[in-house]
Parts: sequence; structure tokens; C-alpha cells
Amino acid sequence: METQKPIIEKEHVVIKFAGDSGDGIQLTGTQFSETSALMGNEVVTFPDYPAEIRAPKGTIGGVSGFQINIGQSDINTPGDYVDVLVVLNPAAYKANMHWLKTGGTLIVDKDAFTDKNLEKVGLLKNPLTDEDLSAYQVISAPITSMTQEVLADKEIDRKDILRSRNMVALGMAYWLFQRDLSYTEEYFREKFKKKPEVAEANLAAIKAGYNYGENLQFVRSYKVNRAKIEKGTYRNINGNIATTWGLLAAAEKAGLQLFLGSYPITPASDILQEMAKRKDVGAITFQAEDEIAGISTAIGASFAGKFACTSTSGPGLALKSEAINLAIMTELPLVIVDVQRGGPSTGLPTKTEQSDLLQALWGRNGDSPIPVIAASSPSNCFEFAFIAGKIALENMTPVILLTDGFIANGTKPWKIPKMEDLPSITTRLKKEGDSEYLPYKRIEGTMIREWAVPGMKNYEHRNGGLEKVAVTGGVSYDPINHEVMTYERLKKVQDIEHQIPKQKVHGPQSGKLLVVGWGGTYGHLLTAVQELREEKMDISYTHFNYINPLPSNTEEIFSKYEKILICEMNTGQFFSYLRTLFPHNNFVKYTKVQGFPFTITELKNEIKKHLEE
Amino acid sequence: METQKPIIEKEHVVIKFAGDSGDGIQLTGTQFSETSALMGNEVVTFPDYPAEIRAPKGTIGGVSGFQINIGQSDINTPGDYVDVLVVLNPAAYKANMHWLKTGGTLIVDKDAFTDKNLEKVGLLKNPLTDEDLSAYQVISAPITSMTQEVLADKEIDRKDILRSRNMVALGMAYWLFQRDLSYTEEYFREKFKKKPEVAEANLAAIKAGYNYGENLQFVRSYKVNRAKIEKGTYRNINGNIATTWGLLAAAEKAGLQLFLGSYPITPASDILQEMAKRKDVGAITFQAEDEIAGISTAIGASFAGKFACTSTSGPGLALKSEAINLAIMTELPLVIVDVQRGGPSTGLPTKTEQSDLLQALWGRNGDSPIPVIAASSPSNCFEFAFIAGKIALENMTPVILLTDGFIANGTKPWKIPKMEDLPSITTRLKKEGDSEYLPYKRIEGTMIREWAVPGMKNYEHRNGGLEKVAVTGGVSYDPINHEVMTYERLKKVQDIEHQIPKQKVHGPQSGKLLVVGWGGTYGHLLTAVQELREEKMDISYTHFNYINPLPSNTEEIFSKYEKILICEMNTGQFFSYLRTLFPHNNFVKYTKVQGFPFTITELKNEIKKHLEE
Amino acid sequence: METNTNYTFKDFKSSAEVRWCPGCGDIAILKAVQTAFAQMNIPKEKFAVISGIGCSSRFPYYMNTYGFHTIHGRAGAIASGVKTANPDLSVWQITGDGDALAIGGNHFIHEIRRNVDVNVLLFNNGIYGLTKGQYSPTSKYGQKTKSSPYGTVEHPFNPGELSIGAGASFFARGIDVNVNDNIDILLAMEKHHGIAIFEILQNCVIFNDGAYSYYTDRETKDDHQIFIKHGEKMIFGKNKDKGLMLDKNFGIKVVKIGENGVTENDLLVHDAKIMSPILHYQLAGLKDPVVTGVIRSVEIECYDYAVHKQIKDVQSTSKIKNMNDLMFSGTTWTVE
Amino acid sequence: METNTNYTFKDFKSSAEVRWCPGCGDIAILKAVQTAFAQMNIPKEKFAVISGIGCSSRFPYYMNTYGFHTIHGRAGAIASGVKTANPDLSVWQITGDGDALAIGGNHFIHEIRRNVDVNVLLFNNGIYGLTKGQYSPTSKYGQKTKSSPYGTVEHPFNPGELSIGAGASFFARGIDVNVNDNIDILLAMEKHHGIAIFEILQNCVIFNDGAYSYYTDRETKDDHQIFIKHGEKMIFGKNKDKGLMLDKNFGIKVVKIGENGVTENDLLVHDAKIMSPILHYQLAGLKDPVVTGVIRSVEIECYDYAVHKQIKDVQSTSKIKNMNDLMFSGTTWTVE
Ligand SMILES: Cc1ncc(C[n+]2csc(CCOP(=O)(O)OP(=O)(O)O)c2C)c(N)n1
Ligand SMILES: Cc1ncc(C[n+]2csc(CCOP(=O)(O)OP(=O)(O)O)c2C)c(N)n1
Ligand code: SF4
Ligand code: SF4
Ligand SMILES: [Mg+2]
Ligand SMILES: [Mg+2]
Repeated sequence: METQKPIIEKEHVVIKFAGDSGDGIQLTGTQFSETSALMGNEVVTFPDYPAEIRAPKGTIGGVSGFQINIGQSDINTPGDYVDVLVVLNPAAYKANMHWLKTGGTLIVDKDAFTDKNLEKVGLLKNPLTDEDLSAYQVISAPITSMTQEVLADKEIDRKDILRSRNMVALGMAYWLFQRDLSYTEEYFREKFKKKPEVAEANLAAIKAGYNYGENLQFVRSYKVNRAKIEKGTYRNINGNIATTWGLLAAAEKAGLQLFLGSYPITPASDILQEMAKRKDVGAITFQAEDEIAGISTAIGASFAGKFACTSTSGPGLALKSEAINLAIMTELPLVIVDVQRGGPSTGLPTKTEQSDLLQALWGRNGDSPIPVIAASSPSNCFEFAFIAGKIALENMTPVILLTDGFIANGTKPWKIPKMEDLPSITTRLKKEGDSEYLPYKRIEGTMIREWAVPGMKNYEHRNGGLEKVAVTGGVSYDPINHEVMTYERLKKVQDIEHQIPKQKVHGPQSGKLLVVGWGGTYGHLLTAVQELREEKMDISYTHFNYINPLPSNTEEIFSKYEKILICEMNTGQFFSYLRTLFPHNNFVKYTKVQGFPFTITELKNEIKKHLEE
Repeated sequence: METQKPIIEKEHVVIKFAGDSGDGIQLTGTQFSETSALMGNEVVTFPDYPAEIRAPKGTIGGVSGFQINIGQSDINTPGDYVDVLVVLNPAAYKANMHWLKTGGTLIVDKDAFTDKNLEKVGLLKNPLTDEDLSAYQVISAPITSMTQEVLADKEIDRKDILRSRNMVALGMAYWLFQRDLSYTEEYFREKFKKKPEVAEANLAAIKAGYNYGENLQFVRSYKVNRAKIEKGTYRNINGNIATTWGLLAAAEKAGLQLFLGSYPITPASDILQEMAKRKDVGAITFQAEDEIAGISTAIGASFAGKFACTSTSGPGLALKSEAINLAIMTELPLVIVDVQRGGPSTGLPTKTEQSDLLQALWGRNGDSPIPVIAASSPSNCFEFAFIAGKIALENMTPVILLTDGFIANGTKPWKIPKMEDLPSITTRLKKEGDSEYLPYKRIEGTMIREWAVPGMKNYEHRNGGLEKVAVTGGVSYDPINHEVMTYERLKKVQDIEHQIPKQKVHGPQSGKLLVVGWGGTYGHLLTAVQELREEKMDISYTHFNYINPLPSNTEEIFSKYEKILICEMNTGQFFSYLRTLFPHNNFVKYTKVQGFPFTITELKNEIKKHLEE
Repeated sequence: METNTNYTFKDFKSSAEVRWCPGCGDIAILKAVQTAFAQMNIPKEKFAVISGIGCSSRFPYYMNTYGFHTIHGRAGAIASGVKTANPDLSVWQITGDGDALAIGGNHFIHEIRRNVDVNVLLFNNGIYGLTKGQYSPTSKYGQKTKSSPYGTVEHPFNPGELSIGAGASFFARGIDVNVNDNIDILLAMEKHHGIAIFEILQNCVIFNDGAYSYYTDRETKDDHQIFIKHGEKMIFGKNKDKGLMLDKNFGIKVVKIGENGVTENDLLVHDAKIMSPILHYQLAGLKDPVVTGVIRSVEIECYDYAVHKQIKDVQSTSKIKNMNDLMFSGTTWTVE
Repeated sequence: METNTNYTFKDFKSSAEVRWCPGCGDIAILKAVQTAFAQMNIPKEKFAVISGIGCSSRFPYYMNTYGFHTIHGRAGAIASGVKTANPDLSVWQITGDGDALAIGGNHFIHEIRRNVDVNVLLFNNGIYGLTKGQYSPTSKYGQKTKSSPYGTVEHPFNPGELSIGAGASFFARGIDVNVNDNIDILLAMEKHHGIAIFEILQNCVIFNDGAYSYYTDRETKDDHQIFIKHGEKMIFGKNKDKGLMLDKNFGIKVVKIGENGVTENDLLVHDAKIMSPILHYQLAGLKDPVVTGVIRSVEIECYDYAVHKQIKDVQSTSKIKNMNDLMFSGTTWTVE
């Protein structure tokens, strides 16, 4: 036993707050992560909401969690197992304890471990007193009573007092990591400008927690040094906000007003909600009566000359499929964002999955080619939303952007770009003043048509969902014309491979094993591969954001490896897709369909297996 | 020049009637084909309706056609090029003349080739008089005036008189093929029981045409001997009627009432319409407000214990995709019929295509496995509709049955099966009287659950679209459970490979080239391959009706050929699908996307190319 | 369908734990439904409770009957399918203002038009509860929600007017906490042949708390809600001194008994059964007081009944009795 | 939107050949629309004509304006998108009874609820023309069609009642061949701010010929249709001797001038502008005579206007003017 309070210095530490959905866990987590970011750490977070309906207080179903990985070097996931677990009730304890690393720290409100609460989650005895927790550093604190005590004399009512338990816990966590309280102080003072007594109560609670830590004997605290971070101005951002902003940035770059037609659906609703706030930058949001109207209003807006978007999740994408084809046939620009969740059917609405890929590629009647792009981290949702807009507007095509529940809700610090530094976007809007307009004439050397919109003089024309005559755009049932147009539509999408960057490989440029990922699994795969490479394993890794078309050098890359291991969160959809395109490569797959990200550990084990074989 | 009227004996002859959509071409064709069938010929027909809106009279857009291949040996297509072309106006002439074989016979109403009519279709001169038609046997008859003459004294008004031009033409065709008039006589007498004067007028017109032929000099007529046809009772049937009846047969076999929820759409509306007539055998039809309601009412009916079906075409299948997933998740039996047409979007509504395959396989959110079956001839739509029902009911799963515009509208004689001879169907309805019901318990040795329906005592339970707990069927967000259920759903579909016949190969069981088709291209592919094999070419052919799962010996078959040529009417969807499953085979593809079937000629050329390479 | 059953509301409680927020109006509605079902004398296994997606649509899990928690917006179509498939069932559709009036609006108006004998409980909380607080087609103009941070500029539906406009044969309105009134209405729905729409003003304590407090505040509620019954005078108010009266041209007005010479005899007597929808349309549209009770209940042929009757009629005269008959009917020929 | 244009109906004829069946009611409607457009003083390029799928939905091809022949049922949503995107356009939605009321029913009631400033021409021929003759949501009860060989057992919508039930600010009805009346109505629609629904009874000569002959037969039509105008007496009949009068309780009755002491002064004067929908609802529902003309036309804020106004309001006070402002707002930190 140590008598001094030692400090453990770590490259990165994972902390998770967990409690009832009424306990304010999300706020607690956000404060901790923003404070850490401001203190110079790398931060990746993952909020883990309860299932969609509020479960009765204190039940497993109602547990809310917020996990934060802070580090001094490049980190890409919120971490698998946690170093520090803060739990406010027995349900949170039961739901999370198996994620706590041996040797990790458990902070727990022992007041909440009443018989009644234990019973609610089927615990027959109190683990704090009756189980062997010696493998952990346990800080079993009377958080509830401390809160009551500290706030007894403040001018707030009893119900509100108990709501501040999370702040006592936050204070303890701040102490454990020697965090600076000033950011949170400012936050509360600003937020409760008009109710200073509430701000003060919260801050008092935090300080009480902090001081409780100070007074603890024999407890190790953690230290995570500042990260070496690229210069620039940063903010934390989650994938949905980043997606929204990326679309808005594309609109601004293109000089067009943005129009979003959308219907709420978990986990995509945030995009609609954030966009609705963005009337300040001129966004039009149309909360439609359903997903079909969401995309249909957007197609109407595109016909009328706006940068049109629609956002949804898997079941909504299914509903939009007929209308997507209208945009394909009429060759109108449109971005369709699909924040993937667990399927099929209503499935697991709050869980993450990558299982809409084949739907995005092929889920429509007829031969209906469409570009598909996938973002791979909360912050690069901005970049890929922007690019989706650029591709749509420059190629006169709908584009599907895939994200997923994991990156949509997770946050990462994001180096804020300047608008001046983003690539330009050239719309295909026809210049006014020409004498004639042929709606389906291709711009020379391309398959792209020009865009004339109502209001432009002399360009009156009719468009629609029946097969078009090449060049003039009339209606045609001619057999040969149909074949010509089918391949023009296909080639237009294939040509995009010349507009996107070449695919890059991390690690050796040829060898035995290439690990392949796409979309939201990036952080986990990269971390797993990096760790294995640190163990001197000879593996390479490549991650796809451009799904259709694939980068032009994809086949060349694949040809350099003996085996290609495709890891994805579905039963093997990207694997199937690659097989349709590259019959000569040796693809194998590693899949997980648990509504939950890969863990680094399981990835490493799987990859090792393939190296050993 | 011959002075006697010679008779040409042929193995098979293709005749096509064409005229304005108001000219009664469909009736004419039907009479000719049914008469021929009754006289013992094999018959395959293909009606070619005008585009969906009535074009002005006499325009190309308004041409209606009906093609019939009659033969004395096994014939499988309506034929590419025609031996006899009957045209009632210049538009029909212009639209069809390039299909007439050199040496073929043209019957034409010369009265209709007025300046006005010629002008309507952009003909500057009258081809009957000003073009060299010596490559054909031309019977240029004054059909209009003959009709007027013959019917002048009948008690019908002028408008109706002109409506009988088609009957004069039919009479001429009957003469040309020495057809027996008695079937048609009976037909009219029955149809106009209450207006005998109309029946007599029509028959007078037919006889006038027949006699006109008799009096012709120097004209070759055709003779097609009786086919050697399997014993049995036959009828002509088109694919849509056969599909409807196949579903009804499955219902009767299973001892269930049939429920069809559907929304009209070309070319699938006939299924709804025929089913609506079938109240006599107890079918319930629900003409829904849209496709989503079509499938949703059917899912409701399935939940309530009916044999539930829904019918549509591509755009409708897209709309149904979200609800299909509900049937997948709730494991309820349901047959979804998709009569494919040209896409994408509204596309070519009256033309045929096979481009909904990938949509059927994968056009849904999440991992959502579903059996897919494709019929391959008008008459075997019956068989595969029946089997789709059997698979759905026996495996508790939705099943997609693909047909297409070509086989849906085409007719073939069909040897009528006896209900007694059809395979049995064992539903999974739970027996009443058990004490408990676990909705997601699998029947031993299978992945199939039992079906308890409202009204059954003690089996009250809740089902739905959220992920299910294994066995009990409760709601679960558990990660491992989700993976378990995902693979249970997958395995259930895969297991069906044990319930379907092994795939058969026509021709050598191994070799250089295997031609592969699926669905509605069967007739054309078979004919092309047979003709090549008669030319002693070494090729084999296999045609798929079971698409997912494929027959269990598929890989084994593929492994025996150096090259596998997949022919289909889309940009290569079955080809892509096979590649996802069989990475080791050498697949190549031959595709056509013209809304129009392959011709035997182009198929033969393509296949030869591959043999020569 | 009636038999001798001997149920209490407990027989209709399933073992699933109720997962609505404490204080949610859904809880009181559940109690009313369980109680009413027990009084209907229908064997438990004949109930089919069909819902879409939403907080309210969780309802079937809590009912110990056949239940189907389907997909968002499709409850109306699926319930129509269930009832048309088997008219012998007592079919109850549970739906929200989003489920029935946003994504499910088309199925809603069509099940009404067809007059399918389905009983629809429309939980109207003026918000999308399950997806955490976006405005719905019944949210108030100007309402600030997650998706209308500056206030929505959409005008709400009045579900009563919409239902009657679509041809509803039965429309009732209730308030979540008025459990006894609601039980009466539920029993009336069961008795009614044809579609029965029951709009329940339901409080979402989390995302739209107090949306109906003008009508429901303990202090003032008696002056802002009226419960009407067929054949009874339209009277309300804490002191039972207010009522509804015909206005001179079109419309209904609120009057006070004793003022301007109005007596109780001048008040309108409710007629839920007149075929003309005009009175019902006005009652449904009234803003203050809000009208609860069975507003309209007229007899129109039910779709499900007519479908099966037509099948029977055809069958009774048709020579074709089965598939062999059908397949061998009409033009056939035999090769020997 | 008005400027000085000098159009004749020919300016609105496109080069595409009209492909409706000879005698189809659509042809007369096309003529009325082309004529009315020429009188609206709107530059041609500002017209956007949006349709779904159906015979009627071919309409845009024949108009020399911007046109969009979209997909079945979605015309309402797409037109809403066009108008909301650019309120400066004159947006005309062309749709059929199937397109608008079957598959498109939800978009239809929602564009009405939102009061988007779209002008809707609903070609009601009581049948699905394009797919060759299945019954539609406005087919008559008992009607035999391809999909109801024994007669449909569904009850039809009355599009007027449905529209008003959904909150329509404008509803008019016309008959295909009454070209001049229809031109009046079209001009009124253009003037109206907000959704304008115009139901046109249209004869499908092929699949539902004579569906409205009771109202339109040359001999008797004057006694079975009435054309009403705001501010004018509701009078009709071959001899202008019939009219509409208030009934004692609720409702409207047909009276004959001179009989039972009725004089012209007793007739109702049409008020299309009263906010209460009760009169309009009854007029829309009247079976004999069928009421044509502008039945309802009231001012309610338009959605598209309100959307853009809200954007302007927010922009006028917000500190965030562009994406740089936005991205650098709130909590950020700088690494140097
Ligand atoms: C196809 C589809 N779109 C959207 C959703 C998301 N969603 C679920 S419930 C709901 C609205 C719920 O509102 P309401 O019907 O009023 O029910 P409440 O939760 O208020 O009881 C939405 C938008 C979904 N599950 N499926
Ligand atoms: C998704 C989809 N479902 C069905 C159809 C088939 N369809 C085309 S038009 C139509 C109905 C047309 O009726 P209506 O709208 O009344 O127009 P009309 O032809 O009578 O003018 C139908 C069912 C389609 N094109 N797309
Ligand atoms: S969110 Fe609202 S509607 Fe949903 S359970 Fe909670 S209180 Fe009820
Ligand atoms: S089918 Fe009917 S609606 Fe269609 S064009 Fe012909 S007459 Fe007009
Ligand atoms: Mg709600
Ligand atoms: Mg119609």
C-alpha cells in the first residue's frame, strides 16, 4: 500500500460515466470531454443512449452512458475497455462493470445501492459490500448524501438538488484527472445567466466532488499529458452536426441555397434538427409528412435550382428508393444521407450497423447507378458531406452518403477548416442568355447534362421519370435509345473515379495481408492495425470512403496482397460488392452484427489468426 | 411462277397481326392462336401493346400488335422474325415491316393507305405501289371496302361495320393456314348470345376474308401439321393468369383462404384483376390505396392466418421494400410477385426487362435475406407461383417471385394439372390445444417457427419489427442475440436449398461453354442453344428458376465448364450475383437492355463468338 | 362475437414491464382499455391489437392479447388487412399523431373511406415522442420543438375534421385522464360497426407537457371541456350553467344559461346518429370548450363485411367451386 | 409576379403531340389552362407545371412551360418542394383521382394542411385511366371495373369534403367541358394565396364514359349543376327558377322560386370568404345539383411565404452570417 497519492501517467485513458437516463450523464460526459480537449488532449467520445423508450427509473433498459477516450497521441476510437468507470446506480453498475479493466478505477454512489434499487436490476446482494472488488481501485462515495448536504442551504428545491448528483461525480472525475474547472464554471455561469443560484449550486456540487477527491487517502490519480496536435482552431463535433455543416458548406461554396426535405428518424433526426437551426445561414428545412415526401420535396427543390438534400436512416432509405430513381432518371443533383442503424425492419433503432450498403448500391428497380460515399469518423462527416454535395452538383446526379449511428453520435475534436480552403464547386447551371437548351445534351467529354431551372428565360422544357430521348430529353420507348441511355447513366457514375483521390494504403504497399474497412469502422481498425504493427506484424490497411465508384487504383492495390481481409459490421456486404468487381482477389471477411462497434481486442485476434494461417 | 396454289409445309410459322389500337388486334390474335392450338399446334404468343397512352389514331405510337408462333414441334418463343405479317394501316406497316422475313407474306388493307394516313406516319409515298416489295408475297386487299360491302345489309351501324375490318383480315389468315372456323364461330355465337346480329356480322366478315383467299391466284398458303404433344387437357394461358392461378392452387392445397393486397401497375395489374374475379374460389382481394398498403394489408392478413400475397412491378417493389422487412423480421409467410418492366423510375412501363433482380435480393435496409424465385415461361408461372406459396408457407418467410412483362403477357398452351397431382403444402399453423406457444422457437432441426393466429386460444403473443429475442420473441437490444437472430434468418433461407430440385444442364455435362439464363429469357435461350446444337456446336445450357438460394449443385455444375456465359436483360445483375457466390468460376456476360427480348439470331451470334474465341 | 367471459382488467395485462415515462398519458389510457376490454364479453384470443411505431405504439406489448407492433405509419393498412382477412376478430389499432397523421395519413383516410370495422385509438400528444420531440401534424402553429427551434409555421390538422371529411362513420374524442369517460367511448366503439376513430388528447410529460392544460387544468377544466352524449343536452361548466346552442346562420355558439334569456331548453340535444355530418363537423372543430364524447356514430356498410358477403354471393351462384373447376373451365382442348 | 406579357393560348402550346383518346375530357381542360395562363400576366418561364403519373399527368408535356412529369402520387410533395424552394414561381400541380387521392393521398392532405401556395388541378374521372380501368377512390359504390368485376364495395371520397376537412383555404369544382367557367376558376386560383384545389369532373370516354352524364347531359344539365360566385345568389335551372336556401337546422335545401312562397330574395348569397368552413363543406357535399365554381377561398398564411419570412427574420438578428461564422462560433480552442 502506498501512503502518498501516486499519479499514473498514461498515453491515453478511457473514462465512462453511467447512470439513469434522468441523471444527466450526457451533460457530465460532454463537460468532461470538452474540458479535456481544451486542456490539450485528443478526445473521442461515444454517447450510449438508452433504448428509445424511457424505461422505468433504475432499470438496465434506462441506463445512459457516455464514454470518453482522452490521450496525448492520435486516438481514433472511444476505446473498448475503460480505465475509469463512474456509476450512479446499480443498473449502471450491472450494465457496465464488465467493461472495466482489471486495475481500473470505479467511482460509485454508494447511497444509490439500496435494496430497492438492487432488486430492480435483479441483484440479490450489494456488490459494493458483498463482492470481491479488490481487482479495482474502488471509490465508493456517498454521492447522494454529499449532494444533499452541500446544496441544503442553496435556494433550489429538493428535486433539483438530487439532479446535481452528476456534478458531484464530475467533480470527483475532475480531481482524478486534475482537470481545470474553469471551462465548466464558465459554461454554467453563461447557461444560467438568469438563474445564478442554479449555476452556483452546480458549481458547488462540482467543487464538493473535487474536494472529496483531494481528501482521499491512498488513491491513484491519472495524468494524461497534452497531445501533440496540429496547429489550428478546434472544436468538438459529432457526426450528425458535421454532416449538416458539410452540406451547408457545399451549398455556400456552390453559391446555392440549401434545401433539406426530411422526416425524423433515429439516429438521423439531429441532421434535420441542426439544419432547422441554420436559418441563420439561409437553410430551408421542410419537415415532411414521411420519408417519401422528404425526398420528393427535395427533388422538387432540385428541379427548382436549390442544393437539395434529404436525410434518413435505413427504413427511410427503403421508402425513398422509388424516388431516388426519379432523381437518377431526371439527372438532378441531390444528396441522400443515410445514418445506418441495426436492421432489418425497425430492428435496433439506437444501435449502429453498416448493413445498408447493398441497399444503397442496388436497392432500386431497374439498372440505377448511383455514387455512394461513406464517412469514417465523426469529424470527417463534414468532409464527405461536402464532397457528396460537390459530386452531386458537378455531375448532376443523386449521391448517397452513408454514415452510421456510431459516428453520428460520437464526437471528435475537429480542426475547423476555413471556407476559403475548401475545394471549389462548379454547378452545371446553364448560363442565361443562350438561345436553346437541350436538357439531355452532354457537356463535351463528359456524360453530364446542364441544369436549367424554372425562372430562366427560354429554357422551358419538360423532364420526368419515363425514359428520355438522348440529347433532347423527350419521352422515348425506343429499344436502342433505352440501351444508350442506360449506359450513359452508368458511365456518368463510373467517370467520377477520375474526380476522387487515389486509394492509400497504411503500411507496406504489398505483402501477405491487407486489412480492408469502409465507413465508420475506421477508428477501431486503424487502432488495431497500428497496435499490431507496433508488435511488428507485417500487415497493411486500407480504408474506403469512396464506395461507388471505387478509387481507380483499387484493383492494383488488391493485386499486391495474398489475402484481403474485409472487416465490416454486417454479414459481409462490402465483401460481396468487392467480389462482383474483382473476381481475381482472395477476399475473406470478418463481420460483426451486434449493433455495437468492433473492439480493438477482437480485431487484433482476428487479424493475427489470418497472419498465422 | 406457279399456276397452282402451292402449300408450304413448315415446322413452325410466325404470324403477326398489327393495326391501330382501336382495330381489335388483340382479339384477332387470340382467336387465331386459340384456333391453332385447338387444331393441335404448339402455340406461343406475344401481344405488343402500344405505349400506355392512346396515341392519336393511325400513328406509330398507337400501333397494337399480336405475334403468334405456331408449330408442330416444341416451340418456346413467339419467334423473332415473322413469316406472315397482317397490317391494317400504314403505321402498322411502318412499325413492323422490318420484322418480315424475306420471302414472307404480307397481308395489307390497301384501302387504309390513303394520303392522309401515310402522312400521319411520315411516309411520303405509298409503299404498296411505289416500293419494290418483290421480295415478299404481297396480298394487297381492299379490306375496308370489302367489309363495308359485306356488312352493308346487316343491321349494324357504320361505326360498327368498320370495326369488323379485323375479322376480314382474320378470315384471310384463316384461309392462308387452312384453319377451321368452327372455334371462332362458337366464340361469337356465345359472346353475342343476346345480339345474334352482331355475331352474324362478324362471321360474315370472316367468311368474306376466307373466300377472298380462296379466289386468289398464285398465292402460296401455309401448312403446319399437328404437333406431337404430350397427352392431356390443355388451355392457352398467359403468365399473369398462370401466376394468379398458381397462387390460388397453393392456397387450396394449403387449406387456406387467399388474400391479395395490391395496387394496379403495368404490367402486373392483370393479377389483381384476375384475382378479383376469383371470388368464386374464395379469394379476397384488397385493392389498396398504394403499394405500401398493398403489402401491409397482406402482412396483416398473414398475421391473421391467410395465405397472403401482393403483386406489383419494379417501382412498386421499391415502395414495398420497407414492409418486406417487416415480414422478414416477423417471419410471416407472404408471396410478393414482381412483374418486371423497363427501369429505372417509371422507365418503360410497357416493356420487358430483368432488372429488378438485385433489388429483389438486396433492396432493403439491414441484412434481410429472402428467397427469390423466377418463372421462365407464361405457363410455368403457375408452377413457380405455386412453389413460391409452398416455400413461404412451409418456411414462414416472405418470398419474392419474379416474372416479367414478356412472359406475363405472352401466352403458351399449358397442360392443365390436376390439383391432386400437385405437391402437398404443410403450413406451420400451430395445432390448437397446446399449453404454451413460444413464437420464435424453431421447429426441431430447422430454423422455422410455428404460426399461431388470432382466434387461437391461449397462444396470445406480440410480434413486431424490432429485433426479437430468440425463442420467446420478446423485444431485445442485446448485441449477441441480434447476431444470433441475424444468422437464424439467413440460415432459414439457405436451408431452402434442400427443398428445391437440383439444377439440370441441357447438353454435355462438362465442356468449354455453359450458357446460363434465368427467368423469362428461357424460350429464346433454349431455342438458340438447340439450333446451335443442331449445327453440332459443343455447348451446354442451364436455366435458373431458383435464385436465392440457388440449387445445391450449382457450384459443382459451374466447376465443369471453362467459360460460363450469362445472358440476361439488364446490365448484368445475375452475373454480379453469381460472382458474389462463386469466386472461382470464369463468368462472362451478354446483356441486352432494350425493353425487348433477345432475338435467337443475336443470341446465336454471341454464343458462337465465345466458342470461337 | 359475444360470449360469456368473466374478465377483469388484469386479464388483459401482459407480463411486459410498462416503459412509458412516469406521468405519461399513455398509462391512463392503457388502464381504460384493459378495463373496457374486460367488459366487452369477447374471448381474449379474438382481440388483435395492431400498432405502428411511436411511444404510443408500444401499447400492444402491454396487452395480453394478440398484438402486432408493426412499422411506422402502416398500422392502419395492416389493421385493415387483419380485419378484412378475419372479420370475426375485434381489431384495435393503436397509433400516434405522427404514426396516423404524418407518415400514415394515407392509410388513415382510406381505412375511414372504406369504413373497415377497425377501432382506432389515436394518441394525440401533438409531438413525436419516441424520436424525442419534433413537431407533428397536430402541433400548434408557432410551437417550438427540436425541429422547429424558431416555431413551426405549419397549421395543424384537426383530426376530427379530417376524419369526418374522409367520411368517418364514428368519431369520438377523449382526454387521457378521463378514464371513465374513455371506457364509455371504448365500449361504444366496440358496438359500432365500421371504422371508429377515437382521438385521445394525451399528455407527453417530456416533450410537450401541458399541451392541453387549457382544457385539463384541475381548476378550470369544467369550463373548457364538454362531454356530450347522444340524446342529451349539450351542457357543461363547473356550475352546469353553460351550453351549446345553434347560431343563426351556420354554426354553434356557447351560451350561458340565464344570460340573454337563454334557458336549458334552448340548448342543443346531441344527435350522434344523423347521417349529415354538419353538426358533427362543427362539434369536432370547436375550440373552446373542446368537445369530448362520441361526436358521430352512424351506420354505413362496413368494408370487411361487404367483401365477405360479395364472396359468398358469387360463390352461391358460380359453377366454379374449386381450382380443378376453374382450370378446366372455358376453352380447353384435349390431346389423346 | 405580374408583368406585361402579351400571350395568347398558343404561346402555351408545346410541340408535343397530344396523346389523349379522342373525346377525352383532358383535352378541353388543356385548352382552358392554356387560355387562362395567357391571361395571367406571368412570364412564361415562371410557370412550373408538376404532375404525377396517369393519363392526366401527361399534361406538362403539352404546356410550353417548365414541366415535370414525376412519379405516381408524389406530385403534391414535389410541387410543395418546388414552391417552397422558390416562392416566386407559379406552381401548378396536375393530378388524377388515383394520383392525388389513392397513392398520393397523404401528400395531398399535407400540402393542404400546410397551405403551400400551389394550384392543384385534380382531374377526377372516377377511374384509373392510364392503367386501363381499375376503380379509383372516387369510383361509385357498386361500380363494375376491371378490378371490381362484381362491383366495388368501397365508398368514394368526396374530394371537396376531404380537402376542406384537411383545412383547405381554397376549393373549387368544375366540369371539363365548361371551358369558360373553368378559365374563371383558374384565374381565381392564381390570385389566391395558398393552396388552391380545383376538382374537375372529367370524362374518361374509354373506361368510365358518362360517369357524370347525370350532371352534364345537354338536355338536363342546367337542372343538375349550379355555378356559384362569391356575393351572388345561388340560383340555377334551365329557367333560372331554382336555388339553394338554408334549411331549418343544419343544411341547405333546393327550392323552386314561386313554390311554397319562395322568392329569389330567400336564396342564399354565396360567401366563399367566410372563415367557417360549414357552408363550404355543405356545398361541396351537395349531390344534386352538383356545385361548381369557387366554393371556398379564404386567406390563411402560406407555408412557403412563412418559411422564407422566418429565414429572413432569423438572419436579420443572427450574428452568424456564413459558414465561417458558424464553424468558429461557440466552444473552440486553438493550438499554436
Ligand atoms: C419509416 C420510419 N420513419 C421514421 C421513423 C422514426 N419514428 C418512429 S416513431 C416516430 C414518430 C412518433 O410520433 P407519434 O406517432 O406521434 O407517436 P408518439 O411517440 O408521440 O406516441 C418517428 C418519426 C421510423 N421508425 N420509421
Ligand atoms: C408506384 C406506381 N404505382 C402504380 C403505377 C401505375 N399507375 C400509373 S397511373 C395509375 C393510376 C392513374 O389514375 P389517375 O391518377 O386517376 O389518372 P388517370 O389516368 O385516370 O388520369 C396507376 C395505378 C405507377 N406508375 N407507379
Ligand atoms: S416521451 Fe412523452 S409520449 Fe413518450 S413515453 Fe414519455 S411522456 Fe409518454
Ligand atoms: S383512357 Fe380515359 S382518361 Fe385516359 S386518355 Fe383515354 S379517355 Fe382520357
Ligand atoms: Mg405523438
Ligand atoms: Mg383517374
